[in-house]
Amino acid sequence: MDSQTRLGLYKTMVLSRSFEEAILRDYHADKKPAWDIGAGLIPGEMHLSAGQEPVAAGVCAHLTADDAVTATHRPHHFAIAHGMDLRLLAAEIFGRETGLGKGRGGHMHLFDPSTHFSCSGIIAEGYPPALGQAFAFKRQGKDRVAVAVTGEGAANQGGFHESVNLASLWKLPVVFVIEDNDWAISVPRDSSTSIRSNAVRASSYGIRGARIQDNSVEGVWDAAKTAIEKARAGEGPSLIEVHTVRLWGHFEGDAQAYRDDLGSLIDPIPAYASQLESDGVLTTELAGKILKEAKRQVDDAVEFAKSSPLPSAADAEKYVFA
Amino acid sequence: MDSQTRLGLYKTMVLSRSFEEAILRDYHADKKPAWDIGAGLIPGEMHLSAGQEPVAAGVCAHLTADDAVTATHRPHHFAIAHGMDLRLLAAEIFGRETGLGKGRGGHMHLFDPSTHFSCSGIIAEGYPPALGQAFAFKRQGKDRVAVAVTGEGAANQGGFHESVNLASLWKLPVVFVIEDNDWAISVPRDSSTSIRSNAVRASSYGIRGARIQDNSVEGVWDAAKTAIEKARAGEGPSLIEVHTVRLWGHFEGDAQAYRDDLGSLIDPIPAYASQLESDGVLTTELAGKILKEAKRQVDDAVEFAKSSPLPSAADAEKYVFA
Amino acid sequence: MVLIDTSSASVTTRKLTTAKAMVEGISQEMELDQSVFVLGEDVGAYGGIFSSTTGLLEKFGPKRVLDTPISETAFMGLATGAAVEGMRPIVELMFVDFFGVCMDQIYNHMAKIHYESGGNVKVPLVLMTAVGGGYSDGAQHSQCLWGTFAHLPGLKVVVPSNPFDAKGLMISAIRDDNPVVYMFHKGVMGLPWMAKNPRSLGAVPEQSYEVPIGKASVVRTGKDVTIISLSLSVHHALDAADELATQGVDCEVIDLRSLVPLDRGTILESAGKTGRVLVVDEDYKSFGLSGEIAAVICESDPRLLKVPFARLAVPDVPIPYSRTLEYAVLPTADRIISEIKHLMG
Amino acid sequence: MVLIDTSSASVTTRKLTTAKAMVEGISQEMELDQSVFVLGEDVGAYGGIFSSTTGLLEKFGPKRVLDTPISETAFMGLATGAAVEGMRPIVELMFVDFFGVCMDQIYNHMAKIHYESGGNVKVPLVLMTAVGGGYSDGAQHSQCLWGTFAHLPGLKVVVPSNPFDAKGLMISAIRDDNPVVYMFHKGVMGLPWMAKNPRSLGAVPEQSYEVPIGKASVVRTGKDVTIISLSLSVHHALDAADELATQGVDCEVIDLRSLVPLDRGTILESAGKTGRVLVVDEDYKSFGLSGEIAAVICESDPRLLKVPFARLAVPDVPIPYSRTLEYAVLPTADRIISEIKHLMG
Ligand SMILES: Cc1ncc(C[n+]2csc(CCOP(=O)(O)OP(=O)(O)O)c2C)c(N)n1
Ligand SMILES: Cc1ncc(C[n+]2csc(CCOP(=O)(O)OP(=O)(O)O)c2C)c(N)n1
Ligand SMILES: [Mg+2]
Ligand SMILES: [Mg+2]
Repeated sequence: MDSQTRLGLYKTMVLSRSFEEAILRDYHADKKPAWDIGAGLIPGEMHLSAGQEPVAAGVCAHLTADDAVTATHRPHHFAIAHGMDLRLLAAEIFGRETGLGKGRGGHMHLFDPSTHFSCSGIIAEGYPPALGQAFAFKRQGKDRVAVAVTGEGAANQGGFHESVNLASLWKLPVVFVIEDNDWAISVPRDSSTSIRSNAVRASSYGIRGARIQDNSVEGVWDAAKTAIEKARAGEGPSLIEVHTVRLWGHFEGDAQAYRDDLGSLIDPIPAYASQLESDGVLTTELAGKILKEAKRQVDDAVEFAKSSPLPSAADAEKYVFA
Repeated sequence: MDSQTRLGLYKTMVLSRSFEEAILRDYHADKKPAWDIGAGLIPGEMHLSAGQEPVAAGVCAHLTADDAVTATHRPHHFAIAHGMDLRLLAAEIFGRETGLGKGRGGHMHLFDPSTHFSCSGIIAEGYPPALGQAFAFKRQGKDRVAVAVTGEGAANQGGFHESVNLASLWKLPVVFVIEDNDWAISVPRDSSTSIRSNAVRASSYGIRGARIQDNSVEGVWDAAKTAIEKARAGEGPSLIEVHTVRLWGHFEGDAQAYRDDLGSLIDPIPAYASQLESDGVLTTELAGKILKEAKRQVDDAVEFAKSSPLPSAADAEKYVFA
Repeated sequence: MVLIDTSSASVTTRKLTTAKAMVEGISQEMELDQSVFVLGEDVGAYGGIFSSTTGLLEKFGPKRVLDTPISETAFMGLATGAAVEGMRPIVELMFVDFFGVCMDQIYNHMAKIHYESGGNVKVPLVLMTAVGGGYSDGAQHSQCLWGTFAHLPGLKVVVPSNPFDAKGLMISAIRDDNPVVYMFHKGVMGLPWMAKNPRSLGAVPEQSYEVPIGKASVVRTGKDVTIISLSLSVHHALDAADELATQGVDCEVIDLRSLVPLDRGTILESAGKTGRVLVVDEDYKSFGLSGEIAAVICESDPRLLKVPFARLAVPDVPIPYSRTLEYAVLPTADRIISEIKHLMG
Repeated sequence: MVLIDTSSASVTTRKLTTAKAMVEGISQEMELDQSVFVLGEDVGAYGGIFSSTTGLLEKFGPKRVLDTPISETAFMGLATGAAVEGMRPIVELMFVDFFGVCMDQIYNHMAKIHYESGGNVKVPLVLMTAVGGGYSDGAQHSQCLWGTFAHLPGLKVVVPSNPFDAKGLMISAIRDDNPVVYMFHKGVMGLPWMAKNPRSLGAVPEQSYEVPIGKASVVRTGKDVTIISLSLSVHHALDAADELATQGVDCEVIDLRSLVPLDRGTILESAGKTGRVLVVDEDYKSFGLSGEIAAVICESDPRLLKVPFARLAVPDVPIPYSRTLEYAVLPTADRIISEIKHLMG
């Protein structure tokens, strides 16, 4: 893999992390002293993806804005890696009229026509609409693809099974991605899933399955390259499961009392930085510049969000119907 | 396999077929000249199982009335093989107050507490309740098992996936049976299912899977024996797919214009009879006696049904709540 | 508001069944618009279990008329995703009774995406589905459930009762930029294998035309009592009205045609005129359509009602299999007549 | 009807949150009856996302408190099947908003089996689920949807608003031989991490007791106007009534406590007394609870209403994320006050 690509992956991950760190700060900032989930500039549930950036970066490196991505309740890393305008994203999270969904959607309901991005707060239910996007692309004679993401917990939901079967049957250009972060809220993988690797399940549908261990962004990049090329070439769907890591709890406020392996988690971003450094691709200075640029973008986006108007209460009933 | 067992399988199949032939006659008898699905002594949809008797006979031979069976919209062969009282079954189909469900349920909704039998008109949705029966049996410390049946079309429904995963995870004493009769109404298997055999799917859940070709009742018997013994022994679920045949159309009235292989279908009952005859287990005389006895039972049941009272309109709102 | 003047000389009509009228609407739109396609179970070679797609496969081929696996969640979602990308799917849920296996796709996605996107994403599709009982199909294949769909925001809900409306509402639904749930009662389709029903056959223009969504139709004017109904029950209401006319009772019959939007104006006008209202609804009685109509009237003015509001609906019991029981819970012309007599005092 | 006399000296009460009262009800029944068990997502070590099962795993162990995979269809059906075989499951659907992935098991199976079996099979279970918004959880995690459940026959539906009822209704629900949907609003649970609410903490007897299902509670008597409400909105209604009392308006407040059965008697009695009715409902407005209450009143006698019937409910819009928008659609004490003032003319 060439250095530019590797640096690109690193930059994407840093941007995503920087964004979520900013959200994390503002999310908690004004909920004290009595922590109230509904209070503050950013209210509601907040599922952050810190630790899972390699999945999004590795997959989305092969996509253009014409390709579709449907993500989960934990969508920021994919939104950012797929090129969503940070300002629109931030403004939506802050519930502003300038947000992607004019403040109607919130962080689990991001719909971006310009990058064909969407997500859903209902687990596994992002898969089926991705089939429809892929179907449309195919009918329109384009080589565009749709990427559909779920967690390993979601892979035990019926919609997973139905979607992968149908995509295989109709040879739709879909790449199914499973983020296996070992946990579904408080339930560990071996209490939810009767086998070790969801890649095995690919054989139930006659499609290719791969599992990437170690949260390796380059491993993801490789597997996604093959899968996406095959999808573009009309060879139908593939399934990629990535063993990744949930660094910050299921949602903000989750005390994670059920979990005792927190000490052993490896943050993939510094890990990748060291690897790139020891390969001579990254220097401390360059890393600093990358981080600074990421923070600049994030600050700009957050500033845009905070200075944007809230929606008007009078408009609450707008947009139910087109 | 000993002769008694083989004869037992044969008798079960003949009884089931005789019953359905009687239903078939009465179903069509009074719908002429203008065929009206809602008219006659037996109104409504009628899904008959002719051709699929080997599946029910082979599986249920290993069960007692303490074991549970949940069947599909095509339930008669399983109901009969599992020992449902023919009078109650017939009276339900004729919509009588003496029926299994006092005429409230109908042929797709048979609930028999005395044989722990149930079925559902919603495809694949019979699987989940079977898990609960198996769960109860396990908690009660009994070695009872639950058999859950679907068609090959239904195996692409989400409930299939969820149920098999959960049963495997909790090691529930369930045997999943798939009746692959090549068709789901007008849709052939290769237009619904992305792989050739659902037995492959067992590996997605870490359980044993078997596929029985040729609609062989003895093949089913063998596979079911293993599966049920393992379930009783606490070794969790198995999946058995049987390649069977739908002799009479999806439901009565189905002209089957979509299907051109009707000439090549093999009726498993005469086929098994010849096999038993050439093995010296069955004679023409014995076969005649078996058929006569089956018809006697069926006639008795149908007579019981026809002479039973219809439910009273005044009672229509009874039984919504216990 | 109907965009075709059926009395004009240039309009050619033929008698069609409701099923054929529906299919003609779909077919004409498929000819006009390449982005329209049809998917669902047995919509291809079989032509739809209730003949809602007969002939479309032969005409438009398997790329535009697709049989799906029995995977409602997957193919409902597929329809939504395709609509988001500019196609105009018509997706069939074979029986409305099966909604429970795919309702998340319908009401959490199809119905809400437009709102959640702040209006940036449109989901133009038609979800068509068979409803209703009366032929002993039991508790899982005989329901109407339009109240369930109408309660959840983001879906338009149309319910044609006759061939003319069936075609026009189908065309309107396909052209609508929103998800439209199109519920056709098996008993109004004019199927050769179900109880015959003269009102399921009627004059339908050959041309393409729209019936506007959200406009009820006063199918019979009268001054004594208002019967508000929809779908197959409109036929029963008209039969009852004919019979009552011979007894000196003059019924107005309203065919709602759509639940969402609900034509409150037509309801209020008629209630104001007659002061007596009977809702006839084949869906479950409580927490549904009949209650909504009561609210519409009495949040406007309860004094519109000269006598207590009445409703004839399935009395909160699963649809029984046995014919005696089923017809004890379904609205029938006889029961409408006795309700009206009761209202007339 | 409440089977414990809380004024009696032998009754010991403590102040508990609604969540703790619910758990206590479950726990006491689990001690009494070995066939009761709990299953759902994160009901074990986590103790329920909204603390509906906290401590049960520690007390009863993993054989009776089971974390499930995210497979609602499978585990709802499991509950039904276990109930059929004589167990008494309590199954949690984490948010009611997820009903669409498992509604078939709920309404085609759980709800209908008793009827379809002609009364031969019982399905004694409790389906408990979190409802409601007000904390910016968006369109897929903030709904009430009790109208949806109440519309479909075969399910009882209870909706406690306070700790005392929460425990008593839970015990009644567990002992009931029918499937009971137990909907608890996140805002009444008394959770430390949500907006505080004084009415979410209250005196609860230590002993086991039942609150009968189907009996509404007149939580404040008054003569000018009737507010019919349920769940969190009862708190807002009481706040509004307090404020209105200072302005000379005397409100009666009814907490329905259950939708199925619906306590028509209490509704009619109060409507007859005051002649002014406001329904406050956090579910969607149309085709739901508020309409049903209108029907109950005006099919009894529309002249009970001295002024038009009024309802304050979510105006048929998906629940918006942004706080300004969400509070524009939710019923609040302020909006109740202005509706009442309007009713008082
Ligand atoms: C159908 C459905 N059931 C339950 C939930 C509640 N829920 C939200 S996220 C989550 C865990 C998801 O786990 P996983 O799929 O592994 O994704 P992760 O959170 O680990 O990224 C659950 C149970 C939901 N949103 N949708
Ligand atoms: C969820 C659901 N979708 C669709 C149907 C309509 N339907 C009834 S039977 C059937 C075909 C079932 O095929 P298969 O599972 O192979 O069983 P078979 O009829 O061949 O025995 C369909 C589509 C249904 N009952 N339930
Ligand atoms: Mg996970
Ligand atoms: Mg089949």
